Amino acid sequence: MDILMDVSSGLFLLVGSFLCLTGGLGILRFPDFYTRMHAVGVSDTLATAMILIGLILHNPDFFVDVKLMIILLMALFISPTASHALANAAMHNDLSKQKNDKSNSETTSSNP
Amino acid sequence: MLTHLPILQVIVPLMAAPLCLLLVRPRLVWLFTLIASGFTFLISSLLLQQVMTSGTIIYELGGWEAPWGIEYRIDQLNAFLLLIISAISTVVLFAADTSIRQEIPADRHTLFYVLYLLSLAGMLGIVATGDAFNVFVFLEISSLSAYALIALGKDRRALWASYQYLIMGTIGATFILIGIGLMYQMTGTLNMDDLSRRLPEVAQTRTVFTAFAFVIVGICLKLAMFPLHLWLPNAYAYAPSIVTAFLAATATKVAIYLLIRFTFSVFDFSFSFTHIPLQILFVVLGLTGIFVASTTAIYQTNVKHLFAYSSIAQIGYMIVGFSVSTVAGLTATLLHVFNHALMKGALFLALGAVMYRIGSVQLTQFQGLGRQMPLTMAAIVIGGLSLIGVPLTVGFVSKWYLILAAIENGWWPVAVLILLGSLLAIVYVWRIVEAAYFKLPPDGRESIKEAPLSFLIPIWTLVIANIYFGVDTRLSVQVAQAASQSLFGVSP
Amino acid sequence: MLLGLYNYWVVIVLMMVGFYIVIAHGNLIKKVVGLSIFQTSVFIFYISMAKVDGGSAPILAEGIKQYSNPLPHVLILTAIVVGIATTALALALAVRIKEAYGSIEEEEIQKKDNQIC
Amino acid sequence: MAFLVGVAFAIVRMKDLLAVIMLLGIYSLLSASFFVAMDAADVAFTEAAVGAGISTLLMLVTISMTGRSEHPVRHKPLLALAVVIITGSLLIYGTLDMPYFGSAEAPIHQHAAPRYINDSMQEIGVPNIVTSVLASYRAFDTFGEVVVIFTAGIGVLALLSVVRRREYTINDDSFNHSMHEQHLILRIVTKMMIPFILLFAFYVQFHGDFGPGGGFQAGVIFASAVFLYTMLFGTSTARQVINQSFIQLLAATGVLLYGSVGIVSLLIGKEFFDYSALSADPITGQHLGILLIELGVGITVASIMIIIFFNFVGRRNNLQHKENEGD
Amino acid sequence: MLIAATLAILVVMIMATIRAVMGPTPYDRVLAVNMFGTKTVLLISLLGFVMGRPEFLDIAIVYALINFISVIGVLRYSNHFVTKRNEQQKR
Repeated sequence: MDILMDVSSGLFLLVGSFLCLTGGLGILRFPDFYTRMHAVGVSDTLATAMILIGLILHNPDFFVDVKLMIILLMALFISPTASHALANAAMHNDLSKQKNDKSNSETTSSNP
Repeated sequence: MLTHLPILQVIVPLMAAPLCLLLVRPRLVWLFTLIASGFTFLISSLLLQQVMTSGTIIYELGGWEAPWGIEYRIDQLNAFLLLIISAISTVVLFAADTSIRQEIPADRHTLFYVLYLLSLAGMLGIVATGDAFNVFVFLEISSLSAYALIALGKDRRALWASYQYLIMGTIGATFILIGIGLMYQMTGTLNMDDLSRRLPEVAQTRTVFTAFAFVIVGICLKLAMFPLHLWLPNAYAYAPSIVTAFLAATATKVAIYLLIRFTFSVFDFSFSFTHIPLQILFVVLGLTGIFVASTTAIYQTNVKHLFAYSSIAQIGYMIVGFSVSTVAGLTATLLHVFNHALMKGALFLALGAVMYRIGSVQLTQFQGLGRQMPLTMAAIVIGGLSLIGVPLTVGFVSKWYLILAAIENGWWPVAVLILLGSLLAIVYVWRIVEAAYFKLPPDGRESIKEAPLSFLIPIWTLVIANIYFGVDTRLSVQVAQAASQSLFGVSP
Repeated sequence: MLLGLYNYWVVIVLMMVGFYIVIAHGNLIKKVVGLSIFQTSVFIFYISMAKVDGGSAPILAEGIKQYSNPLPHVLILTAIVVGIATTALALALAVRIKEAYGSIEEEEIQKKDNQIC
Repeated sequence: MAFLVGVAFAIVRMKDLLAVIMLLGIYSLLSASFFVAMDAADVAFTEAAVGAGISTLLMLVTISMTGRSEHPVRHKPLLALAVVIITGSLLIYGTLDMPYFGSAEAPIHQHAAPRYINDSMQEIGVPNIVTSVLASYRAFDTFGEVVVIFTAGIGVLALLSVVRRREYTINDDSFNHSMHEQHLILRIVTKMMIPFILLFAFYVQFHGDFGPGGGFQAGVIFASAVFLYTMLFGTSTARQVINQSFIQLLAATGVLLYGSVGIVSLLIGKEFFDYSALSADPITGQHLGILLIELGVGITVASIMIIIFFNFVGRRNNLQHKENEGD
Repeated sequence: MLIAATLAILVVMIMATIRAVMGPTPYDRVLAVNMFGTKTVLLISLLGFVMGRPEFLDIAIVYALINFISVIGVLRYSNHFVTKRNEQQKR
């Protein structure tokens, strides 16, 4: 049983780390904002969940598990919400999908 | 209750501040503030008496003994400073109600008093405590409230001045924090007394040297010592008059106190002055400060600016006395701390009165005031004479001691330079006198009444104290001497 | 030698970066940012001197022999609060300055002041 | 660690203040992670809540009022560079004689600290040593800390408070309404989160004796729940829930609560902040004292943070309405 | 395993920082900061386990909260003034 727990926990952690790295690569390499957000929003949430589940399996103490569950729940709530808000804001302010070059960013960030 | 005096000293204003917020009417708040401040004054005089008769008082907060808990350690030096601060604060507060009603919008009055009390409590806390980190905490209380008080000034330049002060002050405080951290790292204690016992063991290390340098630079920033003085003139000039009077008379004194405390008590005296060419450095900086600041003061058109620069020059005198580093020199410095508080308090309060009547303190506006506000202007003249160091005023006493100390040490040139510096003071004081007494009032100004009584009483209290302590020097000299002797006694 | 002090040196570099921002930059907000970097680095400095090799967080628990030093932690808790207090006040001042001068650049403010004088 | 340096240098170079503030947030999070690695759980807690949360938020509000771009520095800041290099090399010179990082023989671990570690359980009875040092051995420092934050709150109030007029409030509402429609999902999620955050704040408040946490952290968390509410539901709605003058009163009460614990022990005849006076059994007294002062800290910090935030936001709304009228 | 995961997260954090520094638009930066925050939460939880004191998860909870709040804050305040500019353009 113990071995099973350890192995599965390790597996979860491994998958989580891998997903994390994918997300990181995504945020670094993708060409424009929306694709980047896609990379982060999808892989990140899953990776967080994976790693936290891995930790839960790793740990026998009940109280700690409860806290980890809380974090997990919060991550599941917050991460998509934040992504949604971000995308919404970006859309709302006409951040165009194609043009993402320097000049565009300059105009968006200039003062009112 | 008498054994609890050291803590009550700080706690009374500290607790009074939030209580002020609960009172509604500004007038009531003012009265309450005045009572609280008067109470601290009472406590500090009792404390001074106690210390003079029975020696250092140690008070352990929370009942934990020193290196673990925080202790208050009141010796002659602290008690003397506590007395100065609380006395000036009380006197200045008398005029506060009248003055701020004109200078500060009505909805800020309560907040003003809260900040004032906090600032007072902060300064008292710095002076009373015997714990290095506690110094930092209270330093921040007093400075934060001082920034806010200065920013309450009417002119928009007050904001900018306050911002500059904030940046400089925070850098200074952070430097002190670094210094304390380094000391703590080498000794493992934060208590000043404990530090002074444990530092000699590690005095030769480079870390302690660095710690010392950082603490000193940090304090000098707060002190507005000559090359680091840039924030001071604007801060003083644009703050509300009451704030200027209070801060000018007390804030730099607290910094001087810290300087003395760190160089003489915490670090060994011999360490401070032999390892580092501090003496020469300070003499040179002090003298340059006197000359540069006095010369700049001569060219100012705003009288508040003028006196602010003169404050920097006076700090120069204190630094010189301090760097002579004999009992006599230190006595002179302490005397000057006391006397300077008296004269600057009187002068800035008088300026507050002028501000109240005319709404400006430009030098051109002073024309003809000698006849229109005779009592106020007379106070300014006496204060000015005291700045110069004319006999029968307090300024004379401290300069006399200072010169004596310099000569005793064989520093003739320094003594001569001090005298020369006083000549410069004559020039700038004369400019005011000339404007006030020998020029006609500018056209189109209606006749101006004498300042109200709520101003005149505190101003003249301070002026009379100026003269009294100039004639009867027993009290101040005795205390200052006892304090400096005890400092050298602790660290021979 | 190198390893023993490396940590402190990095902290010092950080401090100096913060300090540099404070004194070299003219923008008021940037100065505040610099100030908080400066302060945060001092905190890191304190905390790193509290660390003991093989020590654990100073919360008593069974089976732990060596704890890190709690005192610097306490000091830094206080210092963090002081830091946020300063930051808040500085920002409030910056807002007021912007309203009064229409700018938060040091040079422009000084220029406007000189015009009046 | 080198990572931190990278971020710091990036901050020096950046001109866009928004980006600078984001990086500051990252910097703060990083240093907090570092604190965890250095065993300073309580400090990490506070740094995260304050550095990454509150101060970032305040700076954001500020730049939304003052504008975002920084002018390039025209003159070469050689003097500044020189000062920095001198100070830095002095410090490095100073480190040469320091005890090495992590060495248990360093004086700080030898002199005062062992008593805290070994005896605090008997003397105070609280497992979290940081809490016992903070709230009992060095209670006066903490009192000072509370007063500092109180001072800052009053200072901000003195600088920024505005007299609100009626018509502004109405404008504000209509403006908020349009905001709400955009953020339906956010609002619902937030509504679910807020009770949880408040609950968590209470947990942190009373769990400070046993784990990392305490009054300060709890106050900040509580305040951040209010911030969240304010940001999504508009200032005026939040003000309806929380009255400004009531909050001021609360802040003062917090400080007074803390102080009066000390005064009570003083009246009983012990030293200021000697909690053992509060009860017949010293340990119980210590517990009670710590509980009370942590409560005082929590109340003050939460209310002052709310005051500061409200005043910033209120000032901002005021400014915008003025601009709108000017258009 | 724990350590491997920690290292992976550190690497991702570096990536996120690079994006935050480069990020042409403000939204990129917000995204990066958000990601950074979630990674910090994970890092703290992992560090707690690595050091054998898993009680300190409270800190991670706070981080998650703070992260959320600051993202909302950024959006609320940066978003708003861009919107206003657009409105002005329309007029």
